[in-house]
Amino acid sequence: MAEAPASAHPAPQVPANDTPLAEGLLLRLDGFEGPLDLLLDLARGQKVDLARISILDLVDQYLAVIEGAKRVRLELAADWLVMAAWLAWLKSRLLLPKGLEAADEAEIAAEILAARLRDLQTMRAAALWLTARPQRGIDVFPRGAPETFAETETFGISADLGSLMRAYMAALRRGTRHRTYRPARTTLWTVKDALARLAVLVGTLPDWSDFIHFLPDWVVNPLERRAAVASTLIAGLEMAKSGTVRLRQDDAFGPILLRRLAFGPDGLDNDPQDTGTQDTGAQDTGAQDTGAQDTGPNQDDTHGR
Amino acid sequence: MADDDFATQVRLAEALIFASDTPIPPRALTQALPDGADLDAVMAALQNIYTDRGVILVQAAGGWQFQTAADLAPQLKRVIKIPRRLPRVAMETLAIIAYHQPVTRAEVEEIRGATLSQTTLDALLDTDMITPKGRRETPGRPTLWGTTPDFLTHFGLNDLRDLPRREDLLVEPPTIPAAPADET
Amino acid sequence: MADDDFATQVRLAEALIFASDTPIPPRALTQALPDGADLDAVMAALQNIYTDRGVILVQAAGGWQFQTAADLAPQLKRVIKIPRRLPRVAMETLAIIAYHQPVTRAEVEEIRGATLSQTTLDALLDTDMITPKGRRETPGRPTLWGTTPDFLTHFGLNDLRDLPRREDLLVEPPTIPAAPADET
Repeated sequence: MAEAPASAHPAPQVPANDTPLAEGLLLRLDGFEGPLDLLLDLARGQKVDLARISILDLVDQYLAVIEGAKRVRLELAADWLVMAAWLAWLKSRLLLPKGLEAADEAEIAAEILAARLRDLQTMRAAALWLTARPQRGIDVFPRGAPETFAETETFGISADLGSLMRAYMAALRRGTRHRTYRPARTTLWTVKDALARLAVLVGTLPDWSDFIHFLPDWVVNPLERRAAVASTLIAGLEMAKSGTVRLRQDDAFGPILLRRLAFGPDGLDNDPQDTGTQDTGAQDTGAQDTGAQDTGPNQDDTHGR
Repeated sequence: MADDDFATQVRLAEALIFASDTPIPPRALTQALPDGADLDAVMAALQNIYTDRGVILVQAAGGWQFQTAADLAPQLKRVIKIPRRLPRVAMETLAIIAYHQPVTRAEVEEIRGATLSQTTLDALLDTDMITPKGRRETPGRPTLWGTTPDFLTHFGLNDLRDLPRREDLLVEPPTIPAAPADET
Repeated sequence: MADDDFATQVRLAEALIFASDTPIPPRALTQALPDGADLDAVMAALQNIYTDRGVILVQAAGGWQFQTAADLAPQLKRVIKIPRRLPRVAMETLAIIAYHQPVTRAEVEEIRGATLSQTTLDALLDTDMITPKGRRETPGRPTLWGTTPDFLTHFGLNDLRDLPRREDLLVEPPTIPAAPADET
């Protein structure tokens, strides 16, 4: 055991200087499971204690990696770019003098990001803890030939929800294999769908509403949701162009608000109560029962993501 | 040192016989033990440990295995009740009926991509978890099947709506023959 | 006489637990033992017998079971065919479900910052370590997931409370130890 001179800190595996790190990373973005994964990796290289990482340095490192990657490969996935855009916004706000409302907002967003990284790191550690334990059937073994004291009293059925689910999935998979290929029905919300929905809904809203509220409420998976956001936004722009609605966004990445134009392009007073829309069977949902107005613009930080 | 080695050999033999799903032949034990180990001595020591225990070490079918002491079996028999496991086919059929009800036998077969035997259907009927739910008004008037309240009770569900959502099970749900109600 | 009775009780418990490949809940043991038997004393005596043996007595998922001693793993693996370990992604997902249960798939994805693949979901369901636990009463009523008793048994935990506290997980030095070498 040679006495290590001086340095009390374990030498970090990743160089503290960010440039070589970034260059090392940019060619293997595929090795990461997504932006958060890369951020965590960068953060781990930055400081021993995740509680004290510098979000600003982290942002710079991430942007450097993405910038570098863009030079090499053009097909960088949207996730990476969205995160880059959000981080760039965060950085611009973090650089503002403290005390400004926007700067405070950014501080909060930075704290949330740091907390997410800590959570992910904690779960990684939990996974390692589990992995290190002796696992049954892998490291330790139960009785290989269990004895049943045979007299099988048929006492009910042994089946739980988990096995029912496995059976269902097995059945579906087998069934699919036997069937001829049919392309999966696309469930993405199209601009046309969004136009139709907006046209109906817009008449029911008395005032500015966050356009998020116009998304179809059945979308759950992230891809479908992204598609719905995009098509609803395009539909909103389309309708704004034709003068049916107005759009407003008070600040960058803030909520996008939408309302019906009180006076239509033809100069008539289109009172929200009586118009609905021209081409759909306009249910006359009174403005009072939509409940959407009280959830209008809010400071929810998810809008920026 | 030598004692340590011997003790370890006994422990290893014990663990191997315990974990094996078939009797372990002496040949396999010799292979598992270090070269030069005295198998007879190891097994004698192990057998000695299991004298007068609730479990005994016996040689059967050309190998070693553990067995419950014969004198205890009667007392244990009373205790154990073994719930019957549904065969895989029956489980799959039950799951399909649960998700697609009311559903005909032909539709179940199409979803599974395999024929459904009368035996399986009878076995399911025996469990009281499925029941006929009328007939579909199409040529042949096939019987429709659905689940019973017993099904819900068994799986601890309050309501059919408490079954896990299909989209939570499958990232990309395969195209399924449409739910019978909307078509045909 | 009394000693004889006690010895028989220990043998009974031993036989019952030894016979099974899953943990035996205390309730089943109490049923098997004569009325008035002191279960704690019986189990203490039994555990004492199985100290330093190739097979040891452990508590898992709230019950008792025998399993091979962990230090024999390398030798046993040479002889016993073992399944592959869960890949890292599946282990992380499992950890998240264990710590955050009941949890929706969307929440798991949010924590990991990545979507959950069908392969991972299937792999976890196949292990029997996770199961649906009802639905969350929010729009869309997403399925909630939680761990099963098999999860506890698999990792030799008696209770979910045996998982390390979150704040204790991060105090380790930042250099992550390599996953235990997998000899196969």
